[in-house]
Amino acid sequence: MRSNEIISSLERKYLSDLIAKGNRMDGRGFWESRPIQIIPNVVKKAEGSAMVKWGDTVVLAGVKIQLGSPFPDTPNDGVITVNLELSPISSPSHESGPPGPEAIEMARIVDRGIRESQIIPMDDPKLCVIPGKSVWILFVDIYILDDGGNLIDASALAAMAALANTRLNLLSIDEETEEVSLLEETEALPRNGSVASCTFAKINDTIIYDPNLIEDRGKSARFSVAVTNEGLVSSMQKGESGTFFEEEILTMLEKASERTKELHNLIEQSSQAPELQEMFRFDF
Amino acid sequence: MRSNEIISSLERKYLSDLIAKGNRMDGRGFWESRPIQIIPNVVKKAEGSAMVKWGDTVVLAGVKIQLGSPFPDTPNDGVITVNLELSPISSPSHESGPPGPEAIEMARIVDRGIRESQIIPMDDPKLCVIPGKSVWILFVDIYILDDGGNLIDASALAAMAALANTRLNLLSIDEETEEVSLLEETEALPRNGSVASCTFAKINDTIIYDPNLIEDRGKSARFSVAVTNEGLVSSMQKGESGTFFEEEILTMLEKASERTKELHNLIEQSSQAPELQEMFRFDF
Amino acid sequence: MRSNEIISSLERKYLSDLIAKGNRMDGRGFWESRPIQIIPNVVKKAEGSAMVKWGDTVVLAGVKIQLGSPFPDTPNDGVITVNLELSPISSPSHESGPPGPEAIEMARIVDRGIRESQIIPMDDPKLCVIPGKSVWILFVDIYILDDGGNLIDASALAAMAALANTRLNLLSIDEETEEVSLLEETEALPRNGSVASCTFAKINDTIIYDPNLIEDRGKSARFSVAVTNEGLVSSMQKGESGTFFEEEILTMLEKASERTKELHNLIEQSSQAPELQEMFRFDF
Amino acid sequence: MNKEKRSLLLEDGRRLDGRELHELRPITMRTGVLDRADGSCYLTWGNNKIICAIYGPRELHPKHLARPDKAIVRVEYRLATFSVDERKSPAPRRREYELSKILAESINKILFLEKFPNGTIDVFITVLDADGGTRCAALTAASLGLADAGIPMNGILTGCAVGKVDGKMVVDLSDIEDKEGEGDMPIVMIHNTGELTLLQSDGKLTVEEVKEGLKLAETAIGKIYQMQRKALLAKYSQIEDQLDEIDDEEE
Amino acid sequence: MNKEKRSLLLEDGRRLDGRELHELRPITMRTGVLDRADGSCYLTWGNNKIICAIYGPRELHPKHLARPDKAIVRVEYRLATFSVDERKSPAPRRREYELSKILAESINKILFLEKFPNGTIDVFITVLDADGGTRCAALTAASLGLADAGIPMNGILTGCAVGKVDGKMVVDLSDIEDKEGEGDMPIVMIHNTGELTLLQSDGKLTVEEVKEGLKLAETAIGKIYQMQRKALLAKYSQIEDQLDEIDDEEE
Amino acid sequence: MNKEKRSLLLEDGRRLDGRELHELRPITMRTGVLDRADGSCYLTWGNNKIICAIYGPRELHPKHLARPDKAIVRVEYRLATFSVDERKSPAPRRREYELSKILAESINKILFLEKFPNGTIDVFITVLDADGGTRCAALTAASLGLADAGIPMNGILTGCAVGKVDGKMVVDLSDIEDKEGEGDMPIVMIHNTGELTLLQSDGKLTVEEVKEGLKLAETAIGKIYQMQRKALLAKYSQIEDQLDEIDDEEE
Repeated sequence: MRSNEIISSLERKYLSDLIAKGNRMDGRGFWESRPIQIIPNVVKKAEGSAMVKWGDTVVLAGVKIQLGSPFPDTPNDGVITVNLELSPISSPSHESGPPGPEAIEMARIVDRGIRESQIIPMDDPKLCVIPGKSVWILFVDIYILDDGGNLIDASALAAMAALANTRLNLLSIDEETEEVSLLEETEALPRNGSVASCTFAKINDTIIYDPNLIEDRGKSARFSVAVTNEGLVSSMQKGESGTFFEEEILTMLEKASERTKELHNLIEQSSQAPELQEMFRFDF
Repeated sequence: MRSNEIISSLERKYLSDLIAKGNRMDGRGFWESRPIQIIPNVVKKAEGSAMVKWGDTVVLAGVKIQLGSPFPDTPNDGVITVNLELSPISSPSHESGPPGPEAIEMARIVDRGIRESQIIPMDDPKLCVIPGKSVWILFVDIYILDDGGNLIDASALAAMAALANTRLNLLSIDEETEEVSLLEETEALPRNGSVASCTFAKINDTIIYDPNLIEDRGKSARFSVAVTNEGLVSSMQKGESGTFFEEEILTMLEKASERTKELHNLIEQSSQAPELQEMFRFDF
Repeated sequence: MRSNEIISSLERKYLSDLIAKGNRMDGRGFWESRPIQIIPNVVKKAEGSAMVKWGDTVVLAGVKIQLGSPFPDTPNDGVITVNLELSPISSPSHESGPPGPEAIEMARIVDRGIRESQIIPMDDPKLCVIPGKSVWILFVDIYILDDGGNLIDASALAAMAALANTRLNLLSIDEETEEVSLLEETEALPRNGSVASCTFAKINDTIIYDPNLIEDRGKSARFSVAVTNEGLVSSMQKGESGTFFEEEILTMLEKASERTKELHNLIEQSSQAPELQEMFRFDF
Repeated sequence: MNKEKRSLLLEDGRRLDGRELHELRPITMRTGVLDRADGSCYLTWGNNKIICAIYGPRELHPKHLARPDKAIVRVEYRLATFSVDERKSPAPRRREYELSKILAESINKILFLEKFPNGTIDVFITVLDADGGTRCAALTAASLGLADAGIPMNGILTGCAVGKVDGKMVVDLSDIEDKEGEGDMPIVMIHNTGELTLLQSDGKLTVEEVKEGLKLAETAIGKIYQMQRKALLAKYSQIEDQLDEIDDEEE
Repeated sequence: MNKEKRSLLLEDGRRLDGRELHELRPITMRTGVLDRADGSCYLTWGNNKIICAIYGPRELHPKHLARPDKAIVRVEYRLATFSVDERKSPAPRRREYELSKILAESINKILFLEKFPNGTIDVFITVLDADGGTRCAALTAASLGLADAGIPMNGILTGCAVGKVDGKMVVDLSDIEDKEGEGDMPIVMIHNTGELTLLQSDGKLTVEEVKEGLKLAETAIGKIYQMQRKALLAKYSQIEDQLDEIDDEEE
Repeated sequence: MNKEKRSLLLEDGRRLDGRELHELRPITMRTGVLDRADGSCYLTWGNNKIICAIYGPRELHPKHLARPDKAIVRVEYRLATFSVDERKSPAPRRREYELSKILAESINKILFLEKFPNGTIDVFITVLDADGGTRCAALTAASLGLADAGIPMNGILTGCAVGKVDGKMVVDLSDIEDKEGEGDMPIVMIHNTGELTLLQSDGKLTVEEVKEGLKLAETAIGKIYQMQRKALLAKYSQIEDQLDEIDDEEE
């Protein structure tokens, strides 16, 4: 179904004409988002998790933690790594196998948004078990389950929401042998605020926020920006072969600063739910 | 030579007609085995080995042992791992490269038969060198050299016979530095009895034991069961797209209980040969 | 551009006729080399490096050093490993991806020439940091940048010249904790002389030294020999489907003994340049 | 599947999670949950959460793998990295390759593959949260997904593991019973005909215990089969309910 | 891009390498340096050393990847194993895959791909010595390589990173400023039109800082663009000079 | 091939396994040992045990690798995981890729490949137990396997390693002599013409020692060639003997 990836010329014309008239297929305004639902804490085996439905897009993020060696140049810091699977479950266009450039790019955009924002303070003493030897390693794994467009923002939101309900096991350390054992009791992962991503698409000369699947396919350029709850830009990424002018970038930054306030609220609300959620009640 | 894998329709008809008349191509009864020859202890560089000729099928299994880390949840237990190479040497249908699903399934069937039977007691103190740090790792590697059908039973037998003549080096451990050195002297790998596999094939509605190559290709369903010398079932595996009824399973279990007694005898006989065998005298 | 790899029949005839008349395309005598230029110490991030231009062939070798575990059977020796990338930058015939058989063979020829000559004494105490635990690992990585023929000799020369300007960091070791820290100060990698490679090609029944690209493609057999500055043969490798007679081998050994004297001089000259070179001044 | 570290049965004979020996865990099934797939099913079974997407019948690429006489079935069974105790690497392990193979063999049995020459039917199964018995749950879910995709079938696969815990044969092993019990027997049947399409076992069992296990599985599978029927029948009314809910929310 | 370990600005406000805040490092560019490639460029930028080879337009193999309406662009951005502090494994890392993708997207923009149906234009870039800002330098070099290969282009890509160091926005980050500074913004533009083809950022920046960075980049890119023009114009005279040198040597 | 840890020659000048300096180890060869392969050979040489299977000439897949003017030769040389001191990973190592390449080049020389356009001749060699000199033994065995497959040949490959042990040039190095000796020279020739198809060396040798090694190898190869001839002639009588044996057993 490789042809699926490419928008048909009919679809493209329809989309162009609509946009030219100031309309979107689903009736939204150019800066308007689709409805978003976050269900935190859905995977029992994960230390943190969240499912996000963003329009038709469905994304599940899970966090596993385990003890491991720190990087030599940051011997007292925890480690975070973000991986994204563009699962064939999510679309006939996605093939199985190791992540391709598209999935790698998305994982790295989400990763940088989180890492550079320092929302999860990797140098927090809670993440360091034995300096230089043993620290907490955070694996954030994102599964795209249904591809309805704008995967970057949905993935970033799922990852952030999963981290927001991640819990670390308390530990007991034998001082002499340095043997570490996990206790049953847990505490929340240290966290300083939140970060959220806003993605824009350029179709002809028009810029729209939160592209749906057809818009995603018909776009010539993409711009994603991650903004912290303090309003700082922690990562930007322009994609595709189309281009932006400087003033367009500045407009998108302004729109993103505004929009992310709502997303930060959604994240904080979702982090207030410590009990395991019934994912079944989730409206796929 | 990919077409080789698929039985021709002429072959299939011939096979069907024969079986319908109560006959097999090689004159055997439905529950009768082909002749079996085990040559133990054939590879000088291996810590244990055995070559098995089972009808036209030839299989070589070797055991290498080395010191390594235990699994975190079983810090005092040795480790066993079974690998199977469906070498292109054995058939024009087998391609080189990493093991495919067929070889992986066979390796895992042999592995489970041994592991679940606890024939090799992985918690034996002889397999634990320094608790939590260093244990014996057993690598059982099976090479299919000539594919004459019923590879599972021949592989299981070769693996079991190789383990039955495997020897561990005695060790000297420096108590202070925990440095381990291998001595020249060896002792037998701990072993509590033996386990053997019986594989049945369904052709049309008839079940036969020990399929030869043509029967293997013409079968609609396969059932393998590993039975210990105490008569316990340590693993079962149904394969292929055909099905079995419950009463058929029970019949096969009964036949296997009987048949494996002879196989256990063969294993014990072969384990009485401590000297390195001349594999050349082996009748390929 | 796969067809590029194979010499056209026209080219082959032209080459054959020329050689039959005692001539080479570039006017050289049969035993004559193309001009050679070595620029040592060109990569700031590498601990040692050299760029070699050999006729039209351009090769860059870099040495990285890092601390690592010794091999169990040589607990006090450093480790050296040679890798070669037949980069697609160097020729339309070379594809990207992991090294294929051709690149692997060349890497191993260069590796053996160095390793077997013991020019870099891996058992030198300077390479052993903590016996049995920590030694210097030398990674010699060779990038072919422009393929103008005779890659083996150019690669061997670049690797040798890179090793000749490699510097090790001095270390301070905490005796109690065995913690190792790198000091700013460096010293030269221990080295006893040098080794150089001579490659010959057989075209029809004629043997020539230092084949250029067309000669490389038109050859039926190849012979490479590495000779130390003491005149000892440290590795030989015959390649391709053509054959040599014993007397031909002896002639080539004699020519190589003579020729390598000049190459050893070049290596020693290039090792007298401790300052970082401007690779830009290098004439590509 | 080795040493008993602790008792897996309570003093009253019940199991650690309070179930009777032959009692199933709660199971829910929903089809048509994914927009992009041709068919889908989301199934929860105890704490197992399984999503399954079906594509096809569609043309098979690369073409040299296609069979001129029939469609092939490709199954990819995967564990999500976070679905298990220790984080699993994203690269498939040998267990996942083996299970993909035997699940495909079971699915082959119930499809009219000769109707779709040169084609493929692709079944992608991901275990999002694992709690024992995932291969039986996977085929139970895949059957519903295939039906949701409108692919003609000659039967429905229904699975349930049985096993041995503290010397007793029990139905539907939980994760802990699977790991610390004495034996595990995953079974998948076509309930209407009594044919076994999948049968495996681990651990040491007597022939009598295998026999008892087969009987227990048959009964349990009968119950699960009824749930599958209900899920398929409920599909249309579910859609109506959802539309109603949306209306409610919008008010 | 995290904790400031040391001051990256000297007391006189200059940078560790003595540069002013908005000063570029020395840059050199040479085209046509490789014999076998259709086009090539060797570029040094501070201690960065980058080699770039172009092949094409040529037929694409395997054919099933070819597009009947236009050529595709394939870019391979690689770091040599010895170009970085810790030896890099020869296998490409995720960063290299990501950069190859976004570099290809930028290059796509400036080529007339519909002129070469079923074809491919292959751009191989290897960073031989890395010193910060390699992706901007890579596209700056690739543009010259494409011109050297005679491939028709509708613009030239010119790149430069800006970033935040000790609270100040600076131009053309060095390796140490990139690693220990507070923010990094690689930017690539088509200078003549002002279009941005590549824009990324790392680190925490205010919207105002991003704005300032874009302005600084625009000016710096203008200067680098002039160097590119000069390198292209110089090409023919360079060839003549080389011929003269060879004559001199031979005398 | 480095430091001498112990003397490899006994006081009487013999080698550790009692051989004279120029004495071969015992060698046995049998063809036609495999049912499914088109040709095969099982060879033992000291403690080396090597099995070799030949397929072809057969059609080459995938077709784009085929040559319209001749067949290609594919050789896969592998060490069984348990054939060496430390268990080898099943994935081929660089040494195995190199040897596969140079063994194929030798085999190319003796076949009439232009007789089989678009075809392939596949040679699979597995060392089941390794004891030094495996590449020479491999080509010696492969020649017999090719003959067993009935593939037309213009010569027979015969190999033997020579080397330097305690300062003396010796014939047919054992595993320990290979590892602890001062030099190793694997040589393969077409005995009838004196052509060298394979020649390598390791360790430090004078030109005179190489010369002496070549002479020693020539003599040894002459002896091994006679064994190969005998094995090929014996093939038919062997088959008859086997039939007789079977009759005996059945009595």
